[in-house]
Amino acid sequence: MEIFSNILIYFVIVPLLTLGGLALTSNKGIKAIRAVAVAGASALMALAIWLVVIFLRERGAGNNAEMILTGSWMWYEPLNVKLALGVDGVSGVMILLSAFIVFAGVFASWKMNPLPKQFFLWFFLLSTGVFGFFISIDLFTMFMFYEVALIPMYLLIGVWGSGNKNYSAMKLTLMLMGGSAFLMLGIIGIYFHSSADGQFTMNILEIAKNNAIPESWQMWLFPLTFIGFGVLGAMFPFHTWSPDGHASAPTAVSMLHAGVLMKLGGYGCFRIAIYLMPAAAQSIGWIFLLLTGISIVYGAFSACVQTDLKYINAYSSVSHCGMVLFAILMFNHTAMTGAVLQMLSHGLMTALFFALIGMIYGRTHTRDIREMGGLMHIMPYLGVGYVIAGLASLGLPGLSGFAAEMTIFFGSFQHPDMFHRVLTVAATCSIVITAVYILRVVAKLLFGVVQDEHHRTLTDATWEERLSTATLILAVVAIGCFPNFFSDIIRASFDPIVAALGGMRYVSAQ
Amino acid sequence: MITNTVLVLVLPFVMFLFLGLAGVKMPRKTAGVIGVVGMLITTVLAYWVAIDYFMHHPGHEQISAEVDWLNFTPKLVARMGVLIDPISAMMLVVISTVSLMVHLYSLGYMCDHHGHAEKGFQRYYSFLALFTFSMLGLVVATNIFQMFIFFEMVGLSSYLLIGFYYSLPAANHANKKAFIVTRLADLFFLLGIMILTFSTGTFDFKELVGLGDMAASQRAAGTMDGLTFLGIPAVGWALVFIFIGGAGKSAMYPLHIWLPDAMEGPTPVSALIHAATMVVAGVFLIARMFPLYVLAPMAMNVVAVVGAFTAFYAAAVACVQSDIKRALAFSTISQIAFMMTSLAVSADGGQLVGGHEAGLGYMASMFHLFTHAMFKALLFLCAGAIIHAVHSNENDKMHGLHKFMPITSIAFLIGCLAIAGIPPFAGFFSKDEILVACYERGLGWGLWMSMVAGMTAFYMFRIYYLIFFWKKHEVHTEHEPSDQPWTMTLPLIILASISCVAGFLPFGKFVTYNGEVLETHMNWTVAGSSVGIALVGIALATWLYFKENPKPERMKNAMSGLWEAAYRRFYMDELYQFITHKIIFQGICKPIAWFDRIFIDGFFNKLADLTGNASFAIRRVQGGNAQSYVFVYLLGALLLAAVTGVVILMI
Amino acid sequence: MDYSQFLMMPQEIGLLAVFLLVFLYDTFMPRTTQRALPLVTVVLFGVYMTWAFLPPSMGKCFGDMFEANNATWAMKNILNIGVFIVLLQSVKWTNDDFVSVRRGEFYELILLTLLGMFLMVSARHFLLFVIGLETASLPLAALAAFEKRYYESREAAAKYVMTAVFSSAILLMGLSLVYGACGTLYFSNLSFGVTATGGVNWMLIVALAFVMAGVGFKISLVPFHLWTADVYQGAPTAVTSYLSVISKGSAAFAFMVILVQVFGSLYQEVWQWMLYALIVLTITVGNLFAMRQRNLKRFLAFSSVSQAGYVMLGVIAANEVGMASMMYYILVYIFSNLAAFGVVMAIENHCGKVTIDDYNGLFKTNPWLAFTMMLAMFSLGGIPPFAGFFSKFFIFVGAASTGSVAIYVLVFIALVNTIISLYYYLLVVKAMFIRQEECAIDRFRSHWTERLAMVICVAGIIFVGLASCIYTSLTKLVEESPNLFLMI
Amino acid sequence: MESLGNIIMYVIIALSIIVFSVMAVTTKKILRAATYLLFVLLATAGIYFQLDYQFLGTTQIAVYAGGVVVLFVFAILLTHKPGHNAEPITSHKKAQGILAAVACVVLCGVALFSFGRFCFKTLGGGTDVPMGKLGMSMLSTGSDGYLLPFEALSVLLLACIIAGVVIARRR
Amino acid sequence: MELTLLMYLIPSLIMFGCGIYGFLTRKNMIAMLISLELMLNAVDINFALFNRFLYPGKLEGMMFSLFAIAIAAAETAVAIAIIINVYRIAKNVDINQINKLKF
Repeated sequence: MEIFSNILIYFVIVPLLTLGGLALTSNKGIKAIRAVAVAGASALMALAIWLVVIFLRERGAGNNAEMILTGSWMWYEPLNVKLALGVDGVSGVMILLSAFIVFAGVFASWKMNPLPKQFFLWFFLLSTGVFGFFISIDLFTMFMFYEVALIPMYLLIGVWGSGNKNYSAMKLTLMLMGGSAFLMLGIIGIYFHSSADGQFTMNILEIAKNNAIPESWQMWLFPLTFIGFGVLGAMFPFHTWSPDGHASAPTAVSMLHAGVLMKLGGYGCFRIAIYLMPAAAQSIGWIFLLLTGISIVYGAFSACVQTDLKYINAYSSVSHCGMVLFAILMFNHTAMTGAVLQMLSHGLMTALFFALIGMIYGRTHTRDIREMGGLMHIMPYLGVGYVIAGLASLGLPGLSGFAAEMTIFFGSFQHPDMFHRVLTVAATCSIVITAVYILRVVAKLLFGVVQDEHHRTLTDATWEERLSTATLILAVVAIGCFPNFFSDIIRASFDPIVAALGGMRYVSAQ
Repeated sequence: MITNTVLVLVLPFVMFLFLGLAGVKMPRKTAGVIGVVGMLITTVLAYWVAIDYFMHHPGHEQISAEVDWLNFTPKLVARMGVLIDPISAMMLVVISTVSLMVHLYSLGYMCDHHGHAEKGFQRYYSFLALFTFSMLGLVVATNIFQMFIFFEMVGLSSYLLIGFYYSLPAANHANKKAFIVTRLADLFFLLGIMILTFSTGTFDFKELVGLGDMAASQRAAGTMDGLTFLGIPAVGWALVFIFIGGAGKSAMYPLHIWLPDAMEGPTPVSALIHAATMVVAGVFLIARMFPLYVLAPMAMNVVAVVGAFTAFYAAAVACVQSDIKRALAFSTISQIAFMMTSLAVSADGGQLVGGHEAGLGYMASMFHLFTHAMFKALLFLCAGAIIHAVHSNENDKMHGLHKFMPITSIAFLIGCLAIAGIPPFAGFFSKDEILVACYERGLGWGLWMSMVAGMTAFYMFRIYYLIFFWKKHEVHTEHEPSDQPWTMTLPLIILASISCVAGFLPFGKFVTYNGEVLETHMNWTVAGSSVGIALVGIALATWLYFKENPKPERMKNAMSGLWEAAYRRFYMDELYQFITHKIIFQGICKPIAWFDRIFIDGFFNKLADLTGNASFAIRRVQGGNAQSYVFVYLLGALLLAAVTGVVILMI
Repeated sequence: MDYSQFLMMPQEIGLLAVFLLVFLYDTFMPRTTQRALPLVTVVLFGVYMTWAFLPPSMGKCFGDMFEANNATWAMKNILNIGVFIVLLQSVKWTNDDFVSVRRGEFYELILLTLLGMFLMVSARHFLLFVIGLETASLPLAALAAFEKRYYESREAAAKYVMTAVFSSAILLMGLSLVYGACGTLYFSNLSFGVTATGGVNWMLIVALAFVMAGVGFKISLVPFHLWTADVYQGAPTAVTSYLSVISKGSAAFAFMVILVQVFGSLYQEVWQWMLYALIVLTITVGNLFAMRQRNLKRFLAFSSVSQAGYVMLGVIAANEVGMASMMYYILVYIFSNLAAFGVVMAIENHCGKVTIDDYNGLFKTNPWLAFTMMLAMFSLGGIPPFAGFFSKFFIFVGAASTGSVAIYVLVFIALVNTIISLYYYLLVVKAMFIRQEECAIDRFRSHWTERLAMVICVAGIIFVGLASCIYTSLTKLVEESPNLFLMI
Repeated sequence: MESLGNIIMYVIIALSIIVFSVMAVTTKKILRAATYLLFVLLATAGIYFQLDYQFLGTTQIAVYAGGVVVLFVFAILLTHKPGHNAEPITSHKKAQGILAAVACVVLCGVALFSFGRFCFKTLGGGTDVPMGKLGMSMLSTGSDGYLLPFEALSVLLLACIIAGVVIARRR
Repeated sequence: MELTLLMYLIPSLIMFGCGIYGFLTRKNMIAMLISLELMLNAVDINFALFNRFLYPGKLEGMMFSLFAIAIAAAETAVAIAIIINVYRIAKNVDINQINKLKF
């Protein structure tokens, strides 16, 4: 089968095989379950790294195609729906990110109880959706995988979550599905205008090449798709699923959700909304720019007064993801590259946050910062991890957040329009507010005096928790220290999009 | 030489990683010793670099090497590199010296009375190494972006070190405050860079300020011609913002509030970070950008006014502080303001002032930076020794320590004399040149700064007397205070000696704005008057504080309002408290969070409720009666026909 | 007299043969062998179903009264599959002591009503259509009353029959107006006849509304749906599942044929707007009612009301894509809904519990049932990778293929409604998986026929979507069918 | 010009249809309603005869009047004690009924009367439908042949018989 | 005077209206069925009328009436059987009493 010679398909096959493997394990055999899960996650990680290597080699060999490793297999002939695969730099790094987080997530849910098997089943179904989304370049399959990734959230939160989980799970699912309702309409609209000669297609590259969507339609389709993805990207005012959802979700799910799933939103926004509807993006993009700008500041301010660790992080995610969408709407290489860097950074950093919060919560059984304090004494490993995550979040050099935010700010400020620059300045202010809420938590949670004497007996991280967090910390530091490696991979991928928006190719100085 | 410089950077970083990761596994003292040795090697390398540079590279050429770190646009590339030019070489020396002293000193200081190292000793040395790395990285930055990066890094290390005793609420509070205030300043720094690079399209100092090539800065400023925002030229915005960034780190009014609180950190840390090195980062930044500032008179004036005011303000506050470290902190603020002012007064209206001595202020500022680092570090280390001996920061717990701690006392006195500007100590030379530069700009500037110099002498000697004399020391603790172990006294002696002789360095030969040798001439009028003012200040202090007497109390009562205001730092902290808590927290954050829950979240919940209510409301249609079903059926069919018919046929 | 024309309708004849065999077996075999009747029926029907997949015969017979083409062939096969599953599911129930006396009649009636539906599907003359419709609905009243132990069953039957006869009276009135206006009842002539009336007029609008009401009754479009919930709840579950998928599916197909072939020529704009209103009402009202239901059968009734609205999206498109999507939707709907009913039936047969609250914690005691139910709910809710997602997507694409902005708005309304529908489908999932209470249903092993039926349904839910050949071949079949969209 | 007998006949038929229809749905006694229904059905048969559809009229009398009404009477006797009167209808329901009926009649009326001038068509010459033709078309398979509906109807009736059996059985 | 289609349609329509009125108002289900017969009968008349007056060439309308009569009979039979079925357990045939299943 020719399809199996494409490495990309394995990103779907491997999780599915893992699903199969998990299905074969018995409910009681926790060791077997873990083994299968770790094997699956490691295989994905290896694949992702291999993919990046292949990508670099191809690019190094002068392959300047928009997407590499492309392949297309007819699926639904009547609608010309294909299983079309391909990656560019952006999807490549997103796949890498997902692999990292899945890997860390498996270890973070090592002691998952009850029903570990079912948990991992859903978990890997979610991963299937995520990977499938990133490897697809066909609207239909993309959308399909997108929804595949959404629905396991309901059960993952509902069954394994905590707190007001029923409400949160339902709210999250319904709001995200609401977003995908917009999206589906947008996709159908795009499909029926994908070509001037009636040969409709779902392939993104072909649609972009045909560039046949009339501007009057773009004006409708752009908001539809942008909001559709924006809901998942926690864009103001569609973000309210995020705090409740994250607060109730179990550790690994929060990780995967904030770490990867929310990135689907940002990714979709530029890959579909902006790339395919450039004219509308330019004429009405400012509305969304305003909304995302509000997201950034609003999320940060809201995070300042929360007392639940997960709520703080959820609002912080609103702010950071707002920055992703904000940068995407700036339509130049730098800002968009920054957006992807920010996705990477936020993904890893938030996953780290949620992992640590989960671990702390697992020990103290509270997430209320008012009931905790001085944990640095008691669990130094987790404490240090938390501080690193916090510093990454507030954009400290050497950690991923800084590189991402700087790229965004400098890129956005290059915009020739004063309105955009003023908004950029406003968005930049968030770095201070971020510092405020991060330090507030760190000071309250880790430093200071121990609030609850029972906490003194708690233990520090176990090996699997260390492994899980160390993976993420390593990644955060790697991006923070060598951002150019990543931004070089990413940047060229924006050539077609920027060109569609009427911009120039990025020609490196060298 | 570049290799050496890189080594100077790498070594502390390695120490940081090594001590941070592996330190937990080794005995505490071992970690300390490793740290000191590492720092010693760094210092030697740094001196080597500096000497090599000053000796073998006359004409002040720059030596730099860099790698791309992050490409923003094809032109705008953030690079990492090292740049050796006069001021960075000078800073290398300052930082490594003070850092070495502090490393050594801490071996003794960070121990309890039995000589056992405190918990977290490894962490402490690891953080010190991180700070040293960041500070060194800052000064050798080849571009403004790298500088910004290290600005953040020093902020971080400062944060970590202030909060070293993290379980103390005060330390916990102070480090947060320090970080957030400097972060706020950094925001402006960042905005400044953004504005600056928007048109110039480069981060490099070489292209922005030329590093000796004045034409480069004119070119850079030229690209921004015609760009204005709210009527103010972009270059002005950029430079004012960058100054705010520097002001945050250098604790200029009104961003100074974090520095006194930062004294919650271990005293050696205060000596290193909050007296000698990090706080002058702002000055260093302005000095780096000096050629551009010259071209933007508006920004320069802002710097000058803020500097002059801060100098006075901090001196005034320092006069009444009872906490020794706080007093020293305000003194630091005041002295840094001197440097700022000195930089700022050396140009007016886009031109350098001072004729053949143009750029004197710049040189003086750097000179003062150098000398101040030495004597202020000395003073802080002395303070540390005292605090270590009496376990308190408060004056009234000390008094009359001269007998018990003679070495410390003398070292402290040297420090005081140096800062007061009494010849032949280091401070005299640098401060004198600053005053000269001020007088060259204008008489008002000169008089104002001279007055502050007098106040400096007064408050330093006030502290000195209150600590070491005033009245006999009452022993509160089980053991008498005494001079400390050699690890602590040795640095004092070294720094004291430097403070004595540093003034004779021919600074003008090495460090000037354009790289050319600046021959300075002693301006005897100014020198004489400044020494005179200093002496007046000392005399006043002696009169009031040498022996226990009721005069200070009476004065305090006579001007209780003023005294109280000064003691409370003119209510700046309260103002900040009000702004952050009442306005930002209560006035913005809370309402936004409330709005989010009630309106945004409420909207979606309401939507769900509405659907539920609708569902409940229409349930009567399904009332169970088949006849009503039929009725609805028929009505539906009839309406379908009627409405369609009316719409299509009638309209 | 050309009786060879009967050869044009092999599926109907085959079905009649199965009916006769079952009837004979029921009537003449000794009591002792009666227990095997359900299985015999299932096997016979299975054989027939397989046989019916033989390549279709094409053409019209009986003076254009009856038409067999690819599309009707496919539609009938889809119905056959559904009926086969229903038959399998009901084996256990009909062997129940109380019901077993009358089980022969049960199967006979199911087969006869199916024959009626076939006639509806293939009818190209209103008389044949009406007879088919009545054959497909009157005996169902008897089936609804089948469970004599319960009063609800009788009430359901009474309500069904009273509303059904009224609806047929309205339908006939509408047909009389059509006849009055056009002078013929042959579909092929009607399309000329309608054009000959010269423009849109009251006569045909009223007729159209009445015909829509009459057929909408069978599909349970709002506001003609009010019988649905009561009957579904009261009728025996086997009958409910039959009503909800087979009866609805056949009527939907026939509806499309009528609208397109009879009224398509001149009235497309008119009936599309009427249908527009009906779809909006159907989907919304169905959803709103379904939200509050606690009884699963009633819940599924309202869900099927709302699903009917989605099916109509294929009709409103009035083109090949729409029809193929609609047939595909019905196929998927058969699998999904029958999976749900299979679970409901298995549990009801075991312990008689049918409310959602009874299902709390079902996953713990009966994981496979819970799993099947969950798949069914996800598929009904349109969650990928299950078939329901594909069918929803294609039906939306089908509707949007008309290109009209109004239809895009309609699709949007439908999409918004999917959120509400997802809410209540998830309620069931929540009960089974998330609720931690002690389960009211103990662990049990359902009858093998029920399990087989569920396996078929689950396989359908999973593979009908992923295997693109089904939709592709449906599209081909529809495109190759002559006369389907013969409009003037 | 229509013959007078025909007109008189029409008037009688029309009046009895209207009067008995109204009475059938308003009388309180259910058995009377069945009787009025019988009259209506007979009157309808009269119309058929007037239209020269003798076979239809005969069937109407045989099946409807003869079969269905008897069925009704049986059912009534089975479910009612003699002399039992229906309870009065609530005015709310009455209003509902009148509204629906009037709306329906008006709508159908509008539909019919607005449709060209066909309402004023008069009967053409007598076209007696010979039984032979009727029988042939009933069993013809060609165009206008009704063999298939005929067979289908037989299936329907069979189904109804089975349905009746199902319902009638005690268990 | 000519007997026009209209003159025949009027009684038929009134019959239909009466049927609807009866169906919607009568409590007794058998009475409802009687009303239903009126409606069906009206339809039959319509078919016959249209056929005779407008399209006398063919017999479609009449045939339809013929079949409709049979269908109506079948409907009535099944309906009455079910009504009696309900009567057996509820002991009345009042449509208003049959409303256990609702909402």
